[in-house]
Amino acid sequence: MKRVLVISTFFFFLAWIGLGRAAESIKIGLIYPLSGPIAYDGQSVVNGAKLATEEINKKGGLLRGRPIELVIEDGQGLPAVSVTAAEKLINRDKVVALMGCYRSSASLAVQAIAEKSKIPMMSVVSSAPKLTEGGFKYYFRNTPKEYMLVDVAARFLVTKLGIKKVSFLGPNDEWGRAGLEAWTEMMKKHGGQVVSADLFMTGETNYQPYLTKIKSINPDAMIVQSETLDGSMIFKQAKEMGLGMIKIGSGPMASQKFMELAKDASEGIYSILPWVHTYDTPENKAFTEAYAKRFPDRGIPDKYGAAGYDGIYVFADAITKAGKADRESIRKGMTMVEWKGLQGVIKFDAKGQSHPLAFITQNKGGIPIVMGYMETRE
Amino acid sequence: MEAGAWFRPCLPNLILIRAKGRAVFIILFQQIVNGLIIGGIYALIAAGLTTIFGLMNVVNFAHGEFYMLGGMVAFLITQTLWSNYFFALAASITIVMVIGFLVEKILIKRLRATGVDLLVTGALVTIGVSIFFQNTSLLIFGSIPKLIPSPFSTEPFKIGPILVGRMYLFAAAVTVAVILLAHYSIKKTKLGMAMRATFQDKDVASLVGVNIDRVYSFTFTLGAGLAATAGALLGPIFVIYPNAGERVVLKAFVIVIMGGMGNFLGAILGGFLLGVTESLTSAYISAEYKDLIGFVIVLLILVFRPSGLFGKTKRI
Amino acid sequence: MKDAFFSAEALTVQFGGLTAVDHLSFEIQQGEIISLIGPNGAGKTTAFNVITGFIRLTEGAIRFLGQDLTGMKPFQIAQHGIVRTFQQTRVFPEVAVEECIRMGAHKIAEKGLMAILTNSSRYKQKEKEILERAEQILTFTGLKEKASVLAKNLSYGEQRLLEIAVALAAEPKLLLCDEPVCGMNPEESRSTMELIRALRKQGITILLVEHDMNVVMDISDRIVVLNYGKKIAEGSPGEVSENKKVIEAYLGGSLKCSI
Amino acid sequence: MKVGTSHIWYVIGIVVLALLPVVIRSDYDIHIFVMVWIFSLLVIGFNLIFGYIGQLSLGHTAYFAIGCYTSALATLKWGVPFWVGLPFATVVSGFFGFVIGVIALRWRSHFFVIATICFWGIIHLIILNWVSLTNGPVGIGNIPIPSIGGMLFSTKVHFYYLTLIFVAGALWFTKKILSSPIGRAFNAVRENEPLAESVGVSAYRVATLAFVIATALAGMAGSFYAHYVTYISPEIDEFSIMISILVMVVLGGKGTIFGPVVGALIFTFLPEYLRFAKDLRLPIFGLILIMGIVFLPRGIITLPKLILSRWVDKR
Repeated sequence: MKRVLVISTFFFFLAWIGLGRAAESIKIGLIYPLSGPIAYDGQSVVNGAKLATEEINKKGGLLRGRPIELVIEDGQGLPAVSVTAAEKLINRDKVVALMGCYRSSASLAVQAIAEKSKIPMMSVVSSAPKLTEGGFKYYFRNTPKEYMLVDVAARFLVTKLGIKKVSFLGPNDEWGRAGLEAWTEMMKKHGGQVVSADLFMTGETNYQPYLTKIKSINPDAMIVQSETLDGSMIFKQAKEMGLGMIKIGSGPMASQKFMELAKDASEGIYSILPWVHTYDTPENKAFTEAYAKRFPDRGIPDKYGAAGYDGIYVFADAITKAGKADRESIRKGMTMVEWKGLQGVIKFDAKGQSHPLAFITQNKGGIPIVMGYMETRE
Repeated sequence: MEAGAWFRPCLPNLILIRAKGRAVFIILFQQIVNGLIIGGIYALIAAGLTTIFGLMNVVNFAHGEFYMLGGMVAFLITQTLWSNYFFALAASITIVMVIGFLVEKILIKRLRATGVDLLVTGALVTIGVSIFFQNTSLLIFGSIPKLIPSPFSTEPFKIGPILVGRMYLFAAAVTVAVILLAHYSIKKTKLGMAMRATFQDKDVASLVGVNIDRVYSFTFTLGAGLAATAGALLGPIFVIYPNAGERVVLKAFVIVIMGGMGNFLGAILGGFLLGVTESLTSAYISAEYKDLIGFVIVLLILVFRPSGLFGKTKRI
Repeated sequence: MKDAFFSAEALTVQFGGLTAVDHLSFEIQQGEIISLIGPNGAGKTTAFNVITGFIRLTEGAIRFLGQDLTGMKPFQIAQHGIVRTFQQTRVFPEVAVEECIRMGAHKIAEKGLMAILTNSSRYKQKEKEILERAEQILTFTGLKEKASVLAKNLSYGEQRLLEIAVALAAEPKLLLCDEPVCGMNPEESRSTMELIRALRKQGITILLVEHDMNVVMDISDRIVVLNYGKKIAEGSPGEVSENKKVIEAYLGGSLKCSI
Repeated sequence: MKVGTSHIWYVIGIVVLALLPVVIRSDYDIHIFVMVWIFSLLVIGFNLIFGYIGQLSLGHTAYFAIGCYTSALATLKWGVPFWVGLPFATVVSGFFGFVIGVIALRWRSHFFVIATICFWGIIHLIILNWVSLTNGPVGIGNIPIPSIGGMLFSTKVHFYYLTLIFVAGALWFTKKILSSPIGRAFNAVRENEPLAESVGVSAYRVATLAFVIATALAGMAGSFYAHYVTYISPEIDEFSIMISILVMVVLGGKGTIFGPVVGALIFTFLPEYLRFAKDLRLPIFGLILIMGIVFLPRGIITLPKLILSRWVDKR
């Protein structure tokens, strides 16, 4: 019995040394909704980030061999939960950078904590304008503000498709209200007009009252801002109710999951989004294949996957430029980032806002075809 | 802080009505039909709850999860065993009824034995069950929303200018049939009488030889089955995901109170009433305040007709 | 006739079509023991519930010590000094006997938030008073050794005694006892009657509802007889026992009370 | 005198808790403790209604939200300091509690439960949709941090002591009330309402008083939360927070003074320390809740007595 004891302590000792010698990993904290109605899209962002991390670590990591380690927490997209998750990542896991929160309200809450704890934080999904107008030094965002995207879309609708009157349907949360404000302002700017607007509760199932109203108004086009889940139901019910007008959706309407859920109701729908897999550049093609291989149940990546992927590479670029992996140097590195990612060249302005590309696509036979793209401007 | 903030959303809709004349009536009628359809589904979920909450006095927070499991299990069956929707519908209802039976046997029965106040402890245990079911199904089924392949074509069924999805009609038909069946079984059959006796006074009922444990487990299972039916019927219409139940629970409680505790017909009419009111409010007032209507109606009913719109006023 | 201690004037209670109490009027003088008797379902308990405000009067008025208590809520009537016990015994189940009695003394306790928080002398004084009062009632009702027992663990007889003790703690001027000896063996009912006589000596006026005829005849100064909600007779025990209408009413109804 | 011994325990408890931040270094655990104190205020109030009056109010988070928004708006829009925002939020929540309590307390048991849910729904929707007042779903940011004469309560340790003092105050207040005739009236109403009425206790007034105290404490908790997290949004009113309150009171020990605070301590730390279980975290939490209710109906606070009595029986 004694001999066994001696051998096991020996192995234990060996393992302990082994651990110590490997280069100390660079910990990046992720806070995304992994439960609740938007868990599906939250998981896509995390998948993109995992794929990027594995690729970087396979190529030997950063700063002479230090691997990136992702510490992932479920923020549920709720401010209270995301704040507690952030506290854990900052104080217990001692991460050097934060990426997160998906919903703008959660990002707004964690932004204040990150600033107080002097840790660099980047959002790749939250699009509420307020996030980069608060003068936060430690906050960066690699996704366009709502109205930057809508500006491109509105110009396309009015000039290319000659649309004047539009109806808006979106969720009753900060993303939906920011979208409504953006569309109202941008349509006016380009000579169009938003004739009716309805805000539904997220996760709702019955959209018929809103669609009936839109059908009665019969605008030139119908704008629907929603996640994959709500969007599939809205457009399915719109088809069932025979709404013929031009339909414009938000990013998720170009995702493969949306095509599966909405089936023939997804035909002809335009989308406005910061990234789409049919934008043929070598990086995109490589990413799409790698993502589909790594996550077979998910298949073709959507804009959330690309956002997570680009986010990690932006952090990697910042760390390499800064030469060190502590919080303060990464913050300095972020201001020097210039990275040709999936969403075009990523560079942060003084307020931490980047200007990725904006694509307009139309679904034809279940494939989102790129109709045009432009760099987003303030 | 202008006081008008409350009413500004209503103005554009009201102006709209005056302008359009005849077309308005078609739209109004379409909105009412929309309300009736969704009201039918609310009714089925509430009917299940009215047995558990209304008769057994258990505040069943896990009711939404029985609804969700009904949909999920039906989806699983169509994907694996046999893709005929109707078989999946029947199979998933039975499976969820078994789950309901086990929940009652393992938890509710033991609680009842300890004689603790069932109203409150029942609420807590069912909250535990709801958290457990929600997150376990998140683990098993993943967060990917599921869509049960609909046995009918998506072409809407036309009644004059009004459009109604075929799957809706089937769901509405099954809803009415199931509720009438449940109502008949409670009013006419021996087991139904035993149920009503037990919930009037369980001590006296056991005195006259009613096996109240069997009655309790049958009631709970029936309630779970009704909720599962709603879930399985809605699978092809609305997408099913692990948290689908959460949104449904509060609505079901509102309807049970509106219809009168333990009153089946009340649950049906309450469901239709809430469906139509919500559909009209979101069409003509504003979508944001749609849910407010449900809460306000319940408060009014509690004040003026505590036994529910359709219940008999109980003697003090 | 000087203003009566307590007077019920034409009390009427209707449930839908049924008239449970029909223009019942009677008076009670200070220090009397009055019994309210009648066959089952004659409206005795309904009259009780109306006097103590648990059921609303359809018509009529209640006057006590010159004040009109008609339509008042139960707790207001209790604060005026009319305290009752219940037909089905009511106690505070999860509470010790001694604590129950202190709960009964809510009326005389110091309820001012400020006084309690600042531990004012008046508050401490009143609390001491209530403790002493509770001790007295414990010895008076013979529940002394059961002081720390939970009310739910008491025997049926002891619970009836506790009910009277709690009512006593509320400093009643008029005590309404709803079938105090119902379900008791002769020995227990005799001691309860002794207790009620002792209460009268302490100046408490008592209105009884009781079925046990020899108890009623033995203890009551005056008796009011009800039948189908109407008063059919009133007077001393002697007069009432010979009254033809009373005998006739009783031949029809059973004498036993329902536990 | 019995009261003496519990006083000593009370003082020991405060001293231990006062020294705690010196012992535990990690900011994260202190953050959790601050949340524990904020939840304690919520839970002590809720326990008054649920544990002592015996009525289940499922809309308690609405008053927490009212406290948050009142304090945030007062300090931001009127520029008043935190020390005015806190009492103001407490009073406003208490007032809402009074208005709603007067209506909801006309009913008992499950009708009261549903009425409180309805008022919660109405308040939640108003906060979500009255954009001009509450900024709607976007929420309100950079809420000022409390300060005394220039000294900012910026670190977590400051907030730890600030909230600890108020929790101790709330416990003292409820202990005083519950050992007074008012407390006895609460118990009387819970144990047997008709009997309580028959000895002069107005169940309606007593329950309303308990409701007002509970909602005021919830408002106070809301004010602390707003100024601690410096950002609030309609999501603070989620039903999941109501479920946590319910779990803390029941499994902590309803109807006792310290039970709910013990429940708050355990059930704020538990989900955090269950994070290692990653995906299994919430299913396990659900199971713990079920087990707790079935095997410990009287709550964890009664565990020592339970073990002691069982141990005594064995001997």
